[in-house]
Amino acid sequence: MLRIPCPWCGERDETEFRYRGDASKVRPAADAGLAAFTAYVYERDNRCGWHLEWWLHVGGCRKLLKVVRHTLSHELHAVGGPEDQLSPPPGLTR
Amino acid sequence: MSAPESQSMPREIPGIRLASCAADIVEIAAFHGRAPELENLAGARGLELPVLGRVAVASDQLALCVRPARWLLLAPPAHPGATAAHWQAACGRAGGAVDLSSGLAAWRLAGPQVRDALARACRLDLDPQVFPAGSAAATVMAQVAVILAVLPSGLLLLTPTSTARHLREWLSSTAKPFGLVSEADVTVGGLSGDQAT
Amino acid sequence: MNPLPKSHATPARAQRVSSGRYSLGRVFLEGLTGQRGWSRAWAKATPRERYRVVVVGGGGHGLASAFYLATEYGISDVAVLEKGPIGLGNVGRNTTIIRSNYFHPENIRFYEYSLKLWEKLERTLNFNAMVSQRGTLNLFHTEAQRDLFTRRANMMRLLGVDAEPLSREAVKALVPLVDLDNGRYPVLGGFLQRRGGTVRHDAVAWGYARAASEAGVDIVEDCEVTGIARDGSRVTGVETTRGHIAADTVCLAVAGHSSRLAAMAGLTLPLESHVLQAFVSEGIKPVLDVVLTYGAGHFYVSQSDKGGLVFGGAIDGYNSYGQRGTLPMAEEVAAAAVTLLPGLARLKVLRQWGGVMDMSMDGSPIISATPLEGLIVNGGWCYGGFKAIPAGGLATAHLIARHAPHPLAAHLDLERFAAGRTVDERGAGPFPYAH
Amino acid sequence: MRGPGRIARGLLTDPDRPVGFRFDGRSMQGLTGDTLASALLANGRRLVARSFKYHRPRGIVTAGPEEPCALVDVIGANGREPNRLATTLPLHEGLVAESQNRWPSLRFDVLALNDLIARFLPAGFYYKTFMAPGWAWERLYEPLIRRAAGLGRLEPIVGDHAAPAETVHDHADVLVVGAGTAGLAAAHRLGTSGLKVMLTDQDVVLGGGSLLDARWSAWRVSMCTRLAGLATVRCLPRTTVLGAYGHGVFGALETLSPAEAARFDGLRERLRIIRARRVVFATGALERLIAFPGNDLPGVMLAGAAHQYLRRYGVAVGRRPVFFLNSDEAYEAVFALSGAGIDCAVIDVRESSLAAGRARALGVEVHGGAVVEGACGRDGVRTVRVVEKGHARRELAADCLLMSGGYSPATTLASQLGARLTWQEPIAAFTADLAPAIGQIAGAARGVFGLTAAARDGESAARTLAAQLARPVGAADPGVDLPPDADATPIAALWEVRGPAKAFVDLQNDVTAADVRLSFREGYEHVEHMKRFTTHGMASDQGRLGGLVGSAVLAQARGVPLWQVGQTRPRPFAQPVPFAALAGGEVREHYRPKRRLPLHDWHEAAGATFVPTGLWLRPLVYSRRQGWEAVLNEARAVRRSVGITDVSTLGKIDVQGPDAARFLDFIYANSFSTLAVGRARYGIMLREDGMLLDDGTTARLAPEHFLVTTTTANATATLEHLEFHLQAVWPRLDVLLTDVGDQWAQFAVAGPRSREVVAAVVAGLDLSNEAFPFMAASVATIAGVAGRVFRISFSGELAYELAVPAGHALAVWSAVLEAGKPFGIAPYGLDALNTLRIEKGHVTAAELNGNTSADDLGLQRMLKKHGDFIGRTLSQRPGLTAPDRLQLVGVRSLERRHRLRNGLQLVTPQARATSLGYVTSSTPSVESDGWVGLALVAGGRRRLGERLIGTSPVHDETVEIEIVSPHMLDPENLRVRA
Ligand SMILES: Cc1cc2nc3c(=O)[nH]c(=O)nc-3n(C[C@H](O)[C@H](O)[C@H](O)COP(=O)(O)OP(=O)(O)OC[C@H]3O[C@@H](n4cnc5c(N)ncnc54)[C@H](O)[C@@H]3O)c2cc1C
Ligand SMILES: NC(=O)c1ccc[n+]([C@@H]2O[C@H](COP(=O)([O-])OP(=O)(O)OC[C@H]3O[C@@H](n4cnc5c(N)ncnc54)[C@H](O)[C@@H]3O)[C@@H](O)[C@H]2O)c1
Ligand SMILES: Cc1cc2nc3c(=O)[nH]c(=O)nc-3n(C[C@H](O)[C@H](O)[C@H](O)COP(=O)(O)O)c2cc1C
Ligand SMILES: [Zn+2]
Repeated sequence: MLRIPCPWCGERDETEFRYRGDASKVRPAADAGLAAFTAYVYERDNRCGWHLEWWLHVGGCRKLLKVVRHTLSHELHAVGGPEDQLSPPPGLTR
Repeated sequence: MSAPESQSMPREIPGIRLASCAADIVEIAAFHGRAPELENLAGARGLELPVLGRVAVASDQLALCVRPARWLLLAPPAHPGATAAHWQAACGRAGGAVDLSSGLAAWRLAGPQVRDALARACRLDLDPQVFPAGSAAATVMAQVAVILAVLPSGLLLLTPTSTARHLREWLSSTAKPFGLVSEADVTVGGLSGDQAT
Repeated sequence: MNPLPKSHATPARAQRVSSGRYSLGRVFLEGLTGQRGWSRAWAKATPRERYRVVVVGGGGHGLASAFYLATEYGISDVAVLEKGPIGLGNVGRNTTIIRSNYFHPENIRFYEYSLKLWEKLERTLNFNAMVSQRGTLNLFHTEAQRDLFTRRANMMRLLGVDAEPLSREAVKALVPLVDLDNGRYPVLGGFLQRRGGTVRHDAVAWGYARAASEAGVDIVEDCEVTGIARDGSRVTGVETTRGHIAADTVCLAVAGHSSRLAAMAGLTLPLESHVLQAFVSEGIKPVLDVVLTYGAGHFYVSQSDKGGLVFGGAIDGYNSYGQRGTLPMAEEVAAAAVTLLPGLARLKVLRQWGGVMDMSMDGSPIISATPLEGLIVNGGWCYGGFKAIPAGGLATAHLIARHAPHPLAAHLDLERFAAGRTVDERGAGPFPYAH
Repeated sequence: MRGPGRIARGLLTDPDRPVGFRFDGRSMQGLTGDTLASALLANGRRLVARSFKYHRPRGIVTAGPEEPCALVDVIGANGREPNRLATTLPLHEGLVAESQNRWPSLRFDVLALNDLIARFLPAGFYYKTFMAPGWAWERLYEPLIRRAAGLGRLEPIVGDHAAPAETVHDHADVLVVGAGTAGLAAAHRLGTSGLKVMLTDQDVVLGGGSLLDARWSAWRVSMCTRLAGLATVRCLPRTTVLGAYGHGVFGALETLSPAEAARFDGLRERLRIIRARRVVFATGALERLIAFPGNDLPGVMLAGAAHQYLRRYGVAVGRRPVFFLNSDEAYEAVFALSGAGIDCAVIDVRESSLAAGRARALGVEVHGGAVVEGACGRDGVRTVRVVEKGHARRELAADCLLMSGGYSPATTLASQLGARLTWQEPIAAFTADLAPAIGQIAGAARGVFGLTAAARDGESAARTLAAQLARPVGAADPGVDLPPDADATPIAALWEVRGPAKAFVDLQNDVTAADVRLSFREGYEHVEHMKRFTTHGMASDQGRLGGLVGSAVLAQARGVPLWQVGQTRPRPFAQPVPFAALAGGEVREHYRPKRRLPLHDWHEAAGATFVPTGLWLRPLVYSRRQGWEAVLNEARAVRRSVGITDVSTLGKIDVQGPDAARFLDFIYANSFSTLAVGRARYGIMLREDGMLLDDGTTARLAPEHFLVTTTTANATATLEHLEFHLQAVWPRLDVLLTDVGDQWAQFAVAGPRSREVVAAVVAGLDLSNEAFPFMAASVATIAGVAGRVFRISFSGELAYELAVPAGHALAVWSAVLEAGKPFGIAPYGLDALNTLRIEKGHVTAAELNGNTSADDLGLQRMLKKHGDFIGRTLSQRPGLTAPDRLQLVGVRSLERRHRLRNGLQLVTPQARATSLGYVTSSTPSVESDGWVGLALVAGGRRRLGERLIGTSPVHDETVEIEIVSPHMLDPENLRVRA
C-alpha cells in the first residue's frame, strides 16, 4: 500500500487519494490541433520506472499533488504541488 | 504480555461520550497570495487563524485549518446565513466565504477510549505524541470524510451531514465495547472548556 | 549475463521430439510402466537467426497467434520469444473467466467467436484445458443496471448469443449462498450466460505451446526482447538476450508490457499498465457452481476445480508494473464478498497476487498494424483478454498472414483513437484507471 | 493428566481444568490450554485426516500454523467451518470437530481406492484425459472431480446477524515480527531507546524457540516483564503478520483470547493494519520434512513438533520414537524426549556430530551415516526401515518417526518486499537480504541459529535501527544471563531418500517426488511450472514444510544446483485469513455509507419507497404499491396543478473569484461569462475526448460568484474534474471551489400553479413572468429562511427550484406543502420525475452514458464557436459527428397498451438481427396515454416518423414504435415560460 506524503497533510494511505494519471502531459494550446490533442488525451509513455503523476487528495486537503513514483518498486522520489518541477533521481530515468 | 487494549475497562465508566455541537460553520478561503489579509481581518475579530494542521480556540469561536489558505470557522448559531454573510463581506476581494452550517455536522467526542475506538476506522495516528492538543486534520473514516481537531474538552469531529447518520451508526456499533453515551449538546464555547478526557 | 547459445540454421524440426497424442488409454498404459514414457510437452527451442514471424511474448495471445499461424495460415517459420518461462504472465494469473456478454455488437461477435473456439479447444489442441461452461451470472441491484443488462442481453440475443434474465428467486436457487437482501444493495435479479464459464488457465498456455510446437513453431524461453531492429520505417527483427533475430514480421503480444516494447520501436501506444489483483481461498467442497459477479461493488468469484474460490475486484487504479497485491484491495474485495455471500465469512483466503495488464484508453483491445511496416500489436487486453485468447490469436495470425484485419477484429485497430471510433464498453472515457 | 499420552505437566496446560470435546463423534477430554491436536495426541489418536487426492490416512505433523495434514471441520454456532488447523485450534468445552474428505468414515474411506490406482493418476493426468466426448466434461468428469476435490465442507448458517469484525489501524516506529529470543531482545532494546515498538507473535505466548528450553525461562519471564513496563512497547501475541505491503505497511491478524472476545461481542479476530518506519523480521526458521517412502504415515512428524508437544502440553507423541535428522539443532528434541524418560533412537545422516556424541552420552541409540528408507505400517508407523553404512538394512520398531530435514529461515515476508534470496551452503537454506531502509532480519530468520546467538543478533539489529532513527541506544540489560549455545556440527543436506513407494514433498496436495520428476520429464522444469503442474506448495500450508524439498528434487532431476532452481514466489497471506477478518466492519448494511436526504425521515413517514442511487437513498414513489398508477398520479399532479420533489441529491459547487467566469468558460462547452447576474443557464461539460461528461444548470449569483449544479450520478466526478483542471491546467486562475452539496436542500416546485405556491412562501421577490422570467435566479427569503430561488424546469412545466440550508429543509418544505394545499400539491418521487423529463426530452445518466457526444444528443449548437474549452478540439473529430452515429430521438409505441422497456433494441422488420439502436428511458405518458421513451438510434434525426420494431428477446417481446422528436411535450417551451 502506498503511503503518500502530502505536503499539506503529511503521510497518508493511498486510499485517501484519487489517481489522475500521467502528469508529464501538458494540455496543448487551444489551437494546437487534432494531433496534439490526440497525443495529449491518448498517448502515454507508460514507463516502467520513474513516473510523474497526479494524485488528488480527495480525502484530505483536496490539493492536487504531483508525485514521482517508480512504477515497479512503488518507491516515491518526490511529491509536490502542480507548479513544482519534479524530476526522477539523477541517472535513473528508466 | 498483554496489549494495552486488552486491559478491559469496567463497563460502568463509558469510554466515549458523544455530544453534538450546534454551531454556525463558515469556510473562508483566500485568493492567491491574499491569506495574510484574511489573517488580519480575522485577528481584528478576535480570531487567530491557525496554520495548516492546527485549530485555534477563542472565547466562543474556533478556527481550524486543514486545507492550505482555507479556514473553517465555528461560531455560535446566529440567524441562518448571517455569519457567512458577515464573513463574505469581511473577506472583500481577498477571498470568499461559504456557509457550511448545514453541510457539516459537528460532534465532540470525549472519554479515555476515544482514540482506541477511532483507531477502528481512522487511518491517522491519533497518539497524543503525534497528534497533540491543537492538531487538526482532514481524513476519511468508515468511507466518510471527517475533520478531526484536538480541543481541550475532547475531540472535535466534523462530517458531511448527508452521511452523518451513517457515521453515527457506525460509531455506536464500533464503540459499543468501550461504552458510548450521548451527552447534551455543547456550544462552541463549551468545546474549548477544559473537560479533561 | 552471458547470452545463451543460439543455433545456426538448424532445421526447425530436427530437435523436436513429439510428445505424442494424449489420451486416457495412453495415461493408462504409462501407468503400467511408471509414467516414464512422457516427453516434453513443448520443445525447448534454441533460437535461429531468422524467422518469417517472430512473436514476442509467450503468454496466451502470443502462443495462440503462433499456433494459428502454423495451423490455419500455413506459416510455421515462427518463433515465440518469451523472456522467462512461458505462461507466467497474465495467462497464468487471471481469474479464468470466459464469456461473450458485451455491449458493442462488434465485441459480442468477437468474444462469441472466441467462446466457440473454446468450446472445441481440447479437440483442437489435444490438451484438456478444462473448459467449463458452468455459466456466468451478473447480478444487478438497481433499475439502471437492469436496463443496461437488458440492453446488453437483447443485443446478444439479436446476434444469436445466449443470455437470459433471472429473477431474484432464480438467482437464489442457483447460488444459495447469495444474500438477496444484503442490507445495502439488495439483489434485484441477474443475467446469466450459460455458455460462459472458466478454463484452467495454465493449461491454456501449455496446450497452445505444445500444439504450436508440434506444428513446427519454435518456443524460445528465457529470451527477452531488448530492442526492435528497424530499417527506416520497416521492422527487420529483434534484439534479444540471446542475440539478434531477424524477422519479416514482428508481433508484440506482451500484454502489460506492450508500451515498453513499442517504445523500443519508437512508438507510443494509447496504453497504461495497471495491476489487477486476484485471490484464492482454501479448497473446500463445491459451494458455488457458476461464475458470479456482484453489481454493487467490484467483486467476482468462481470456484476452481481444485476447490478454492478464485476471486478478484477492480484494478489498483494507478500505473504499475508490480505483480503484487495490496491490502486495501484485499479489504475491499472481502467486504463485498461478505456482503453478498455472508456465508463465506469463516472461509479462509489463502493467497493474493497481481498481474500487470495493459489498460487501453477505451477499455477494448488492440489487434492492429502499426505505422511501422512489419510490426503488429496484439495488446490492450485490459482485464478481459484471457477469454479472448483463441479469437485474439486467430485474428492476430490472420492479420500477419493476410496483411488485413480479420473481419471480426477490424474494429480493434489503433487508428480508432485518433479517429474517434473508440469502443468504450463502460463509457469511462480515456482514463484507463476508470475502466 | 488426561489421556495416555500425557506424561508431564505442560507449559500451557492446566491439569486441574479438564475440557470435554468431540472428534468424529467420540467424546474425549483434554486440558485447558490444549490445542485440538495436543488433546488428540494425548488421547493416543493418530489418524485424524485423509489426504487430498489419494485419501491416504494422515496424522498430525506439526505443532503450529504450518500444519499440512491435520485439518478438521469445526461445527459451531456459525455452521460448519472447514479447514481449521487442529494444531492451532484452542480446545474449549464442547468443541465439536470432524475429520474431512472421507466417506463414509475416516477409517473406511471409499476413495482410498484412489491410492490403489495412483499410478494412473500422476500429476496433471487430467490434462491428457477426459477430452471426449465433448459434452462429458461439464456433465460427467468435472462434477466428479470437483466433488472429490476440496478438503472441508463449508456449511454456513446464514442468519440475520453479521458476525462482528473490525479493522484496527496501528502506527509504530518499529514493528518487530516474531517474539523468539531475537525478537524479544530487539523489542527490548528498541523500547529502552524510547522508540514506539510493536512486537507481534503468531503464538499465544511470547518466547518462540526459547519456550522449549527450560534454561531460558528466567530470561524470557524477565524480558516479558520488562517489555510490559515500557510505555512505548506494545506486545501482541496471537498476532500473525500476514503480509508485507511496502511503504512500511503490514497486515496482521490478531486472534482474540476468549476473554477479549467476550468483551468485544464475540469478535474472533481483528485485522491490524500496521504502519511502521522500520521492521525487524525475527520470524525464526521452519523445520523441513524429508522425502522418503511413507513419510506421510500417521506418526511421522517433525522432530520439533514432538518437542513442542512435550514442553507445551506435556504430551508424548509416542513411546518409541525414531528420529531421522541431519543437524545438531534437531537433537534438542531428542534431548528433551529422552530427558522425559522416552526411549529414543536416532538416525543421523551424518556419520558423526557433536550432538550425536552428547546424545550417546545420555544413552540414546544413535545410528550415524544412516538414512530411513521407509516408514511402514497400515494406519500409522509401526516400523522404520533403516540403512546404515556398513550395516545390513534393518527394521526398527517405532510408534512414531520424528523427522528433521533442517531449517529454512522464514523469509517470506522479506521476499514480499523484494528481498533477494541467497543460498547459504552451511545451513542448506536460503536467506534474504533486506534493504536497510526497510529494516532488519534477525535471528534464525537470518540463519543465525542458537538462542543466544539469536538474542545477540536481535540486539544488534535493534542497535542498527536505533542509530538509523537517531535514538540513543541505552543499556538494555535483561537482568538475566544468556545461557550459552552449544557448539554445533554443520548440517548435511538431505532432501530425499528414493524408494519404490510414494515419498511426499507436499503432504496436503499429495505431491510426490516422483510427480516432480514427471513434471521435469514433461518439460515443466522451471520451479513455477513444476508448482503449477504438480500443485506442489499450493495447499493451505503453501509448501512451508516441503517447498524447498520439491525444489531440491527438481534440481536433482535437472542436474543443476538447488540455488539455480530456487523457490516459488511467496505471497500474502502468511496464514490463511477468514473473509470476515479481511472485510472488517464495513460490510452488509455498512458496505457503503448511506447518504440520506435532509428530509429522509419526512419522506419515510410519507410512505416513500426508497431506491439506492449511488450512495443516496432517494424517494422513488410515495407509495408501497407496485406499478405505474401511483407514479402517474404524482406526475399528473405536476402537469395539471402543482407538485414538489426533493432534488437535494444534485451536486452543487460554489464557484467564486475574479476568474470564476473564465474558468467556467473553460469547463463548459457553452459560455458562462456572458451570463447575467441573477440568471441561470443550462450547460454541458465535455471530457477532453469530446464526449459529454455532465450537464446541469449554473446560476450567476454575483459577478464573481456562481453556483454550479451537477447530476446526482456525476456529482463527485464533476467536482474532481473541476478541481483537477483548476489546479493542473489553469492554476493561475483565482477561483475557489467549494462543495456545497450537503449544505443546500433543494426542492422543485413544478406545475402550472407553482407560481402561486412559491409566491406564498417567498418574501421580497416579484415572481411575475416579467420580473422573474424563465431561467431567473435570485436570493430570497423562503418561509423566513435565507435561500435562493431559481426558475428552472426539468419537468417541462412552469417550475421553480427553492434552495435553503439543509438544516431548515423541513420548515421550508412544510411551508410549501401548506401553501400548496389549496392546489392539491403532492410530493413526487424519482419515478414521476423521470416520467416528466422523458416526455420533455431531457437527458439523464441513461443518455449521458459516456459514449454520447453533444451532437448525438442534438446539443451541438451549444458548443461555443470561439474560445478554448475542455473537449473542444476532439469533439470535432469526424468519428464523433458521423451521421450514422447513435442519435437521441423520442419513441412512442404505436399500440397504446404496448409497453416500452428500457433496453429494447430497435430493428427494422427487414433486418431483425441488426440493431439500429436502443431505448434508454421509457415511461407511460401522462400527456398521451401511451408509452413514450427516449432512444439512441443510428442516424436517428433523419428517421423522424419512421416505424421500427422494439425487441426484447430476453422477454420475448416485440413492440412497434415510431421515431419522434425527443421533445415530445411542448416543443416551443411555452409552458416553462408561462
Ligand atoms: C488478476 C487478473 C485477472 C484476470 N481475469 C480475467 C478473466 O477472468 N477473464 C479474462 O478474460 N481475462 C482476465 N484477465 C486478463 C487476461 O489475463 C489478460 O488480458 C491476458 O492473459 C493477456 O494476454 P496474454 O495471455 O497474452 O498475456 P501474458 O500471459 O501476460 O503474456 C505476455 C508475455 O509477454 C512476455 N514478455 C513481456 N515482455 C517481454 C519481452 N521484452 N521479451 C519477451 N517476452 C516478454 C511476458 O513474460 C508474458 O509471458 C485477468 C488478468 C489479471 C491480471
Ligand atoms: N523450528 C525450530 O524449532 C527452530 C529452527 C531453527 C532454529 N530454532 C531456534 O530458534 C531460535 C532462534 O530464535 P529466533 O528468535 O530467531 O526464532 P524463533 O523461532 O525463536 O522465533 C520466531 C518467532 O516468530 C514467530 N513468527 C514467525 N512468523 C511470524 C509471522 N508471520 N507473524 C508473527 N509471528 C511470526 C514465531 O511464532 C516464533 O515465535 C534458536 O533457538 C534456534 O536454534 C528453532
Ligand atoms: C485460477 C487460479 C487458481 C489458483 N489456485 C491456487 C491454489 O489453489 N493454491 C495456491 O497456492 N495458489 C493458487 N493460485 C495462485 C498461484 O499460486 C499464483 O499465486 C498465481 O498464479 C500468480 O503467480 P505468482 O504468485 O507466482 O506471481 C491460483 C491462481 C489462479 C489464477
Ligand atoms: Zn493533503
